[in-house]
Amino acid sequence: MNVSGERTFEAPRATVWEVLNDPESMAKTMPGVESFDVHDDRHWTANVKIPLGLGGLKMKVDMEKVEEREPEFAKLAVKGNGVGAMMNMETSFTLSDADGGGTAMVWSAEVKILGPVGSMGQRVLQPIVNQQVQHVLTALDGQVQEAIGRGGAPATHGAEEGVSPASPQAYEAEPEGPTTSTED
Amino acid sequence: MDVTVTANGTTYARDVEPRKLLVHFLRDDLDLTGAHVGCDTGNCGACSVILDGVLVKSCMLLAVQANGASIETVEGLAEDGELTPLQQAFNEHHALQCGYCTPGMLMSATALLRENSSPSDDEIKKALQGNICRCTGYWNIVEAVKAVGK
Amino acid sequence: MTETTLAPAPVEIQKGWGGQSVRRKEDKRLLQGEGVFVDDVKRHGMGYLHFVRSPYAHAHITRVDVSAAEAVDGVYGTLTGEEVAALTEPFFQISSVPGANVKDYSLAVGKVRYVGEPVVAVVAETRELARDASELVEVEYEPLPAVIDARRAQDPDAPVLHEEAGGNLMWSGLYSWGDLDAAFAEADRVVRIPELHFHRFNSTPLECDGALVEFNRGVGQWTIHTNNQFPGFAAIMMGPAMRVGLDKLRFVTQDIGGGFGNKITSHPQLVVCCLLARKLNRPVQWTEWRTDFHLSMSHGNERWFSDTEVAVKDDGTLLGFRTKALDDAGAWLRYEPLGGVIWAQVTPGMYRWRHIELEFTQVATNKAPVSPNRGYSRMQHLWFTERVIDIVAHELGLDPVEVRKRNYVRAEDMPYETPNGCVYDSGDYAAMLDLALELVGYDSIPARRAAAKERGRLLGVGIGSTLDSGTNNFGQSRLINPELQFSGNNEVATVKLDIFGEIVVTLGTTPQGQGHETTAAQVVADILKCSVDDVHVRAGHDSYWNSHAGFSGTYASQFAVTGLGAVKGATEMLAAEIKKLAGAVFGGVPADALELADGGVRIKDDHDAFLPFMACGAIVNANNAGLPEDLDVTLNCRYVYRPPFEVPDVERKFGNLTLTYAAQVHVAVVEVDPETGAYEIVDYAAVDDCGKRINPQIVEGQVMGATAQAIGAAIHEVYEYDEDGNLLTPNFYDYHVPHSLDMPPLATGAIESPSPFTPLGTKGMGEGGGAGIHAICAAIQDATGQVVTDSHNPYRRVWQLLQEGARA
Amino acid sequence: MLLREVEYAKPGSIAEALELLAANEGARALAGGQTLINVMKARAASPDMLVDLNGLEELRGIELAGDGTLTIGAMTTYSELMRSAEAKARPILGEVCATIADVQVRNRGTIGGNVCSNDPTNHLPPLMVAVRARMTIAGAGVGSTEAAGSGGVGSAGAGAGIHEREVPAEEFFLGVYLTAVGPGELLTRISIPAGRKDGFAAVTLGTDGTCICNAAASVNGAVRVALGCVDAVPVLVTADSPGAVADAVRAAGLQPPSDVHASSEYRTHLAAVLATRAAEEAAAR
Repeated sequence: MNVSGERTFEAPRATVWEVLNDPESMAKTMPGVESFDVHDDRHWTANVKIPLGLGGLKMKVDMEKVEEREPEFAKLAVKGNGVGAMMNMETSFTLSDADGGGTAMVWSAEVKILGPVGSMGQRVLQPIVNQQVQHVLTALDGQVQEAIGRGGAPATHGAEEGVSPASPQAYEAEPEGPTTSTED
Repeated sequence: MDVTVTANGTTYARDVEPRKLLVHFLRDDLDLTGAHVGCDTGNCGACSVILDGVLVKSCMLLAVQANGASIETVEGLAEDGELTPLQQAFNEHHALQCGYCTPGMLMSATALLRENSSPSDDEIKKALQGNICRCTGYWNIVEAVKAVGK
Repeated sequence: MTETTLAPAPVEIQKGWGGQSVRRKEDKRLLQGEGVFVDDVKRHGMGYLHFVRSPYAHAHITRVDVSAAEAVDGVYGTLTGEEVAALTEPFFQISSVPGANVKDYSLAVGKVRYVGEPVVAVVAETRELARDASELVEVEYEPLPAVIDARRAQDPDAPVLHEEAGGNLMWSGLYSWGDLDAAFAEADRVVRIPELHFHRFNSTPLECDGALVEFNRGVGQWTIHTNNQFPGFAAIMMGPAMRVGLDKLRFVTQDIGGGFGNKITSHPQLVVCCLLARKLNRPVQWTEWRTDFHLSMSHGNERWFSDTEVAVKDDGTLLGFRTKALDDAGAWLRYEPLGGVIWAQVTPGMYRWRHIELEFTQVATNKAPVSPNRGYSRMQHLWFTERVIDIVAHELGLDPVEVRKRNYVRAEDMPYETPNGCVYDSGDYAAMLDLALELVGYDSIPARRAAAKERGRLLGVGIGSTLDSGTNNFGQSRLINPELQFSGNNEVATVKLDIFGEIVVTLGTTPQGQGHETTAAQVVADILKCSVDDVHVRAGHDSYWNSHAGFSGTYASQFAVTGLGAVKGATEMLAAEIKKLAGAVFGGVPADALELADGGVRIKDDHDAFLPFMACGAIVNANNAGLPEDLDVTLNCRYVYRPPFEVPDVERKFGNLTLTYAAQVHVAVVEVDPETGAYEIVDYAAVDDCGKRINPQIVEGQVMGATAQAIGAAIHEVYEYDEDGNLLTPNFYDYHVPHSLDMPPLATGAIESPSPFTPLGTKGMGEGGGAGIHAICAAIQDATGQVVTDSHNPYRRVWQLLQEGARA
Repeated sequence: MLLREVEYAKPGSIAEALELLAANEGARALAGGQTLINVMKARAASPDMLVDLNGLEELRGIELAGDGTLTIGAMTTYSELMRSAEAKARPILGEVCATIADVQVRNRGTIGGNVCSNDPTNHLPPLMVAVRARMTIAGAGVGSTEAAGSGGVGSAGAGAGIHEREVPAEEFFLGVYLTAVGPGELLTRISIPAGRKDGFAAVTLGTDGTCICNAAASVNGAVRVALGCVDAVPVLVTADSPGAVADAVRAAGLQPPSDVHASSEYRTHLAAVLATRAAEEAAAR
């Protein structure tokens, strides 16, 4: 399935680029990240537990930067392997200076989920993927702000608040809230 | 875990893994192979049994959940080999072909007839919705259940 | 809700058991849960098999490591593709080149070609443990691009499944009969249909495949308890692959939970079970689960018909057609490319057009392999001919009823030789249509249409008329591959009289609910003049006892001809032997002075001279001293029925491909909700003509079942894949099969046109459900006014049709 | 069909259930199991422990208060709800439950399990939003109120450090299989205010089958429609009259998922049609 969209960051392009190309920062945007290893500046691996509501899905995720044109375009190939599911994703983002200041990012991701989890059907997976993508974007925002805090290039405005303008999604606090069972 | 159930009047005690489904417990541990497995999503109803008086699909329950329960399966319907009126009606109306869905179908119809002794066509269809049959198209099954109801 | 209407045409009432709706003998055990299905069979120490399946539609296998799985306590062992490649030969290919070059093994070797393909097998102490361990098998894949749409399979840049075949083309053949040029020259109109699509589904028998395999090391023989419905075919595939003679493969089945053709091609999985039973020296049990079945077993042939041209006269007279059929075989040719000829059994459908050209192409795609499915290959073609009729009627502004009646093969033309040499044995299609229309109250349709409109609903009525050709002439396989040495057909029955007078019948068939035990008993009882209750038909099939022949099994609408033909032959032999014996016992009474009656044999003119069967059985089996030396009587009679067939002309692709041609005409009335595209079948009639009916209730049951499957296929059932080859309907959650509430009111009717070619005037039947798929398509076309080009019409597609109509 | 290894616990009280859930990170509550067991069969989920709520009588039952408010225990089955005389006070509840799955599933499946699973095709999440249901969640941790311990339906009992909080349905659903019920918490009961003017419409896969798209409506002055199958959570749309509902749905900018049963476009269309039908049914009562 394909998910795509646009996002504006209250930060200069260089900062956003820096975050997007920093394996450590990127690993932290993964949902339910438990650990990660950086192999080199183009390859890194994260161990994640993706919250699926009915239980966390443990996955080893290998990422490879397959293309980049600093400071505007990059493409990542992501392969996830877990018991019950395999995920292949190709994601790319294009950065430009936003009209009102800050940085605009146009992104798209082609996500493929294979295995038993994949058989749960698109009706379930598509909303889950959409939600996880929102999670990643929100986390990315946080990483951008952190980078600014670390002394990255200051944002043109909004930086003085020092907090992300995007309010965290309620579910993030309890990403694996147990539910009673499910019948329908 | 220890599980004790009474199935068709006989009490069985077994040690089972918690993950074992009731249908596998009945079929593999108790040798009650009448309840069948026709799907893996709880749709087909071939595994239907009556658990403490309630019609359930035994593939969506763990065996350990049935601890202490009384279970009725298709094997218990005909006493001493004497077919019940419902079983006879299935034979008379050609309500079965391959016979794979039949045990579940009979349990669903039995549960219906206990609650409603003369169900209408619509009530019968509604009661059998959870039992898939790939051979008969259901028409003769509905006729058979209706014939017992009258 | 069912209203059974018998035909107004006179039905000859037979005396005796044949023709009566005798209650089924099978039912008593099945109603008590005492049937023996394959998963009910258990053996001491058996291991449970679980398959590791491919998550990719197309990928190289770069590494397989089973060590972690094998290290688990309770795991008995594994089998990999590499081992299979060493221990077996590739399966024999039916196809000529290029399909002949395909190397098909029972596990993936080197490459996977569809999602769900078995890659490794793991055997363990419990079902759950086998699956646990299978998760520890490490398989590394190098994904390859996949080809999913058959129409793209022959593109120059299309990924190739079988490099040995040099491309994705598996088989192609041009069929041409009559004079197409003359037909188009004579035509007033040429109706062109760019593309029609018959979708991928199957009958999803409620019981999936399975086996319990034991290996007898001492004699080197495997006993394969399985629900395979055509053990003869499985044996032919398995023996050479496993490098053993067929005597080493013993197939045993008792009850089978539905087959519908879908249980013909389980031979790869059975080979895996055999290899593991030998390797691990213990019985191996395999249960296929529903998702496994959907992912990997026996999908029906998906077929595209493109560039169709139809030569017609203005009055609707059909002269001929030409079309290109593109058939999607999926990843392997497990029974294919026989679908490339089976359709030709019904080349002109029910119509008299004489000029027909069809270019058949079969390609491989990265989807589950196809295999026979109820109505195998004829259903696709008959849906096409029916679609042509209604599209022609639509284009010419004619009534589909009239176009059918004008073109149907007429009763007075029977037996009718089709352009390709098939001989339709008997039938009155127009009478069937009249009866079907009467059953739905066709005259009231205009008024009901108006009433529906007032309620905001669009009413439509549609017809489907199909043939149910039965008793194959396997010589047709030579049209696919002239090298093949198959032709004709056969089936076996033995009937014996045992010591206490028990009449014991053994069949070569593998019934899956068709009531063979009952109908065989009816035939025997009529000949032996006894009660059906006195006839004991053995349940199931066991190849150990030689009561089978090369084509034994239950498939392709043939039992009523081949099975019962064999039963009749064997019983007549037995009856003759009983008379011979009695003649000797009575002191030299000639056979024609004797008759069978009341469970014994007597002298016609002296009923006191009576020898009960019990005495006959006892004398021959246990008290035979003093019998005349030349008395050649065993009371154990085996008969092989062989239908009268010639080898077809391979050059002209001409000859009779099946012995009988039963027919079904269905009429569906639908009401469409124009706002949502959802629709409901509000009325339905199915009329069947399968010649003499031995047991009308069983025949009606087959008609009902086929109708229900047609309704499911037409509205909901589809194996749909995404562009990466993931199956989107892998279980009953998304693959919706109809349940009781989905069934419309049904009226059934019957006409009996006895077959002049069969021992009992019967015809094979049970596969006429394709009529229903078309009837629903036609009804939707009628309701929406839009031409329907797909056999699968879920609500979303009907909504699309309505949108297109609104835009036009 | 074959589950991964799992531990099984059958608590004797809500407090014990909460303790088990809090003490075991990988524990899941098992209600009717009519979805969870199936997901476990597919091994798409494999909790370490199942805490079986069957047998906790305090989670069952239906009470009708003087002001017409219905309180329904989370472990009340669909069948119990359909048969309940009290539940007839809000007829739509029994009517919709009667169209969920089949008899066997309705005999085991629970109203709490349904809303907590929040599968996008479920019937009850949109219905709960439409009728302004309020969900009571109990936890061993800090909550807004100490459990009252009245002994009523779904009451967790006095003291024992159990806290309860109430969440309105529109804030309860957070994602597919995700709700406001957090780790170590349980949904204990659902309360539904008085009302009769409700409607429900769906296009389903087969008669009374899985929803392809559905809509629940309630009219109380304004029209309140909640749409199912179009997003991870029910989408609430309000309008002044049933006639204005379709436009309101169109204005909501839905971007439903596409799947094998419906394209995004078709679902968007169905949403407007079904919302109107549900609203008309509600208004006509």
